[in-house]
Amino acid sequence: MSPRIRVALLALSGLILLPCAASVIAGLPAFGSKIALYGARINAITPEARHVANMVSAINFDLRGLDTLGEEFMLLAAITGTVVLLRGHRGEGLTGRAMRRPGRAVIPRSEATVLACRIAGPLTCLFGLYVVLHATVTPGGGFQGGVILASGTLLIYLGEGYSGWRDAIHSHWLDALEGGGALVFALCGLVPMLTGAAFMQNILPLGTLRDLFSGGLMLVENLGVAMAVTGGFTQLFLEFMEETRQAEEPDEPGEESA
Amino acid sequence: MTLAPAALLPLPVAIPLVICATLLATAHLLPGRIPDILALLAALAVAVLSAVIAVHAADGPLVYWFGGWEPRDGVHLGIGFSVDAASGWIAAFIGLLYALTFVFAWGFFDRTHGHFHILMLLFLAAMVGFCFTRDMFNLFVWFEVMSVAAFALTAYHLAESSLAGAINFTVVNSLAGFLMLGGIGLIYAQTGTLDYDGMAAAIAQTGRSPVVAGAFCLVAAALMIKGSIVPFQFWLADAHAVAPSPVSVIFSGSMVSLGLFGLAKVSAVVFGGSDQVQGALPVLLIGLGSATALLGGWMALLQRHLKRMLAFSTISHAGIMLTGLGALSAGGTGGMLVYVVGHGLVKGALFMIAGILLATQASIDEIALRGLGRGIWPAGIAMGLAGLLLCGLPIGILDQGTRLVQGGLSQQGHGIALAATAIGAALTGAAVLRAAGRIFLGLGPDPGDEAGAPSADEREKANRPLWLMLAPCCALLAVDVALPAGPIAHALPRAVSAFMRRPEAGMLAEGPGWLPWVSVAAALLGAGYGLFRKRLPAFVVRPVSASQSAPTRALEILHSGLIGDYAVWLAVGVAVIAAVLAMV
Amino acid sequence: MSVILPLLFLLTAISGSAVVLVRDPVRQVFAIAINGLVLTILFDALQAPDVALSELAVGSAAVPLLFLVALMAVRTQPPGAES
Amino acid sequence: MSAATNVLPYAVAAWLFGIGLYGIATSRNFIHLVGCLGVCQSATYVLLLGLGYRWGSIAPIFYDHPPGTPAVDPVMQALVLTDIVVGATLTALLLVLTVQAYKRGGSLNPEKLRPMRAGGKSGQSQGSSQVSDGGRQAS
Repeated sequence: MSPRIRVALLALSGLILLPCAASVIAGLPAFGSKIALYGARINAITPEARHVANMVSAINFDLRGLDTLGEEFMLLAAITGTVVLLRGHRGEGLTGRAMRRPGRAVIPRSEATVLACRIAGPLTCLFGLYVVLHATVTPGGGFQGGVILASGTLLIYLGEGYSGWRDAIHSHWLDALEGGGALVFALCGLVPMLTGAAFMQNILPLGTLRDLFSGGLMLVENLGVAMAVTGGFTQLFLEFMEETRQAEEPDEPGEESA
Repeated sequence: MTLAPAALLPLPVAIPLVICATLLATAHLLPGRIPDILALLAALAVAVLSAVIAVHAADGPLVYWFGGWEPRDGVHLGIGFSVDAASGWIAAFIGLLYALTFVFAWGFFDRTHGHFHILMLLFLAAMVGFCFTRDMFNLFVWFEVMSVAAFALTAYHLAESSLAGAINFTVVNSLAGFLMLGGIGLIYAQTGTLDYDGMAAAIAQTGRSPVVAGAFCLVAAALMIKGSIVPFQFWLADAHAVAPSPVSVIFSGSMVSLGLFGLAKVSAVVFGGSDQVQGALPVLLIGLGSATALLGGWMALLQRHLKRMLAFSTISHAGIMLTGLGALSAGGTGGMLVYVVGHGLVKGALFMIAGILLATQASIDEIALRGLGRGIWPAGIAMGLAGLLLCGLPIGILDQGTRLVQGGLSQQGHGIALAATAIGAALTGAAVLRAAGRIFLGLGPDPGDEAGAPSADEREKANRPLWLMLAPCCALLAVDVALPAGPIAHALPRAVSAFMRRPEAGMLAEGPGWLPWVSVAAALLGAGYGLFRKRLPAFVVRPVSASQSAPTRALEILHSGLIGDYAVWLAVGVAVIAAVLAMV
Repeated sequence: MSVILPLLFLLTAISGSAVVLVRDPVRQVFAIAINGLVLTILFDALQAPDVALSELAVGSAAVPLLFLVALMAVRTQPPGAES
Repeated sequence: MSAATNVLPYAVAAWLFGIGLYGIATSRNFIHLVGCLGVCQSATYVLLLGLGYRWGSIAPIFYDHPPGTPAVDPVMQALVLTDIVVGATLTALLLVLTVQAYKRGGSLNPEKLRPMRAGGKSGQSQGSSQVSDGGRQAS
């Protein structure tokens, strides 16, 4: 199809869909008028039933924990897929050490950049840990904290340079972290079954509301998610960065010193 | 609690997940064959557990509430699994298909530290979860896990066409995911719950509502994209043709039909109480299904790249399944469920034969392979048998499914759809038989239109003995032929009534007994025409080739491989569904 | 309160359209990051701090970063280098 | 609250999906296309959170407010969280595919980089550039 026919056909179907969409929107409850029964019910009973303040974490790790289990493994699938697709042509053996292109000058980073990253890196990681640990009381949790932690390791890349990063972080460890986190989560489902409870039933002591250690099994699951996400996203960044190192031609100005 | 059969329900999902997390965590420590062995054991465990669950579910669906969150005061708080006999048997079939695929791929992916097995096990767990769940959003989660694993597996060869095919696949199926999520949001806002039964009860009370219709439109479009129904089918040929053959076995054997399985479940269970949806379903499913069956069959006949041919044949058979669904009767739906299993077995075997040719002859092109298959004649026999089964040879479970689908259609008076199912099956059978004749018998030195079809060189690692690859292929065909028809026919009415949540019907009607034979005869005729074109008199050949060249060219232009076109067709498809829903 | 939310919704529509209409991939990365930021503010205004936090981490940091790296990889790679 | 405010979020969601689809249909660069796909996805975020909102309610976190205070729908937020993960994974996978396709095909234009075509570059003539699993081992 030529682009013009394509746009015309798209416009035509848009024209058909417009009245349909309008009638659907008109049939929906007015924005901000009410919330669904399910959500209202969860807000009503969960603080008492599970002693946690953050309802979203309660849903993610307890009421609808199975969704999060699936989501965690979706992440694992995507990252495994990325690794397979990126390493496929690179060869597995080369990933263990930094690849340095001969004839490529290592541009020294400015003192200020190094210093800034050395300060910001640990601070970011600390913030990530804070977000992870306060999953059941304040906004955030394993997923958000994990992404922040992975970004913290990226700051090491900016501060210490590529080879420093590769020295600090090994691909196998990341695999172990990612797989281990997912395994912890999956076992949180299976272990309660051994005691006769249901899959992922919250059988640990629940703690007190607004306390850091409230929520029982949710804390373990949260930790598993944090491990998997940290490992996964760091692996993702690592493999992507590796991709820019494959250049046949001399370096791109600004890449090393970025 | 632990002794109750319902307590088994989480295991077929959890076992593959635990094994794949373990494989990833210890990937670099494990010696070569361990991932193969673990994956095979996991798939077998899933098959056995699902079969046990299915047997226990014969008297009524088993229900399991995760986290012990049972419904309180009529509000569904957690996620539940609900397994009826049909869902359980489908999951068992999927486990078996994976187990045989792992045998087929033994040692094929040994350089990737088990990454292939990790992706495949995730794929398996997602499929089982998709079959078992009774929660709409949970269905979406498994749908996406399935998709993400599939995207990565498609591009595994890292060749140009497999990457381009994988991109098309990813973009179209991601859009499907977004549509589905949008539909889930609408239906949740309308009903205030995510549980199938809760939604069904709320929808039945609502009456005619544009929100319900809109939600169904979005969810159905998403599942039809997965099930490769016209006009959403374009991604399938691009993706299945280029994926490694063990992956294609899974794609064609179970992923596509699972999309339709999901559609069957959602439209019968969740939207069963909506008169608007139920009124639109026959028009929509019969129409689109017939078009899909014919288009897929026709395109299959025009191919020379064997995996691409099989991909189009999968499209055609998906159309046949959809018409069965469109009969909206116990017979049609039951036939479709049986058809899913039969088609998966036969199509899986055919993709394995394609993989055998790739490994032993280093080619997948029908014309380039002419006569080269003589040395591996057992594969030729298998391919001939599979071709005959595909077009309707009246033995085995695929035939049983076909008859039930056709019975459902003729009972409801859908004559055109009945013809479409017979013609679609005949066309795909003709394509496979022609290829078998050319490759294994050396017939047909002068190709017709198929010579102009796209093709690509491809090789797969030849590190496995022929018997190891042939054994799972023959096992699939043997299962298809040997599964006893009597007990299935006996158990089916009850299983279907539990699946559709409807009162039990009597014995299910079967279609006319001569119809499959017509398909077989037509397929043989078509294959013969393709192979012996030169020897036929000109007054036969000329009108045939003249009449088919124009539509052929048009169809090739439509399957442009351009993602922009596919996005537009997606919008057109959604508009068609919406228009039909609006007019009912 | 009832003015801020509609404004934010309109801003989301505009920034989303900008991502589509900016055809140059390098500039598009910035549009994506801005879109992520707008979505973050919108989510926070919709009383969804959890979602806002992940959108901030993913939508306005991680995803634009991946885009940048992909662009870098494409630019440093001479076309067809592998074949 | 006016009638426009009542439907605005849903209209914005429909608009975002539509314009994202338009972008995909007309895109001439795969990386740009991936960005457009992200816009389609943001439509689902806006729709879901819009449906879960209620005027005058607090966030569903009972830390500063006692349990029982009217809060917005936490289920929608949990769904959107999952959705954001889906988005990130899809983006990463698609970008990898794009970069690899660029290396093989030498272009980011969907028109030039197609799966198996009759007259296309990846037709019969391409020969040994196809990398199979066996070929991968050798390299």
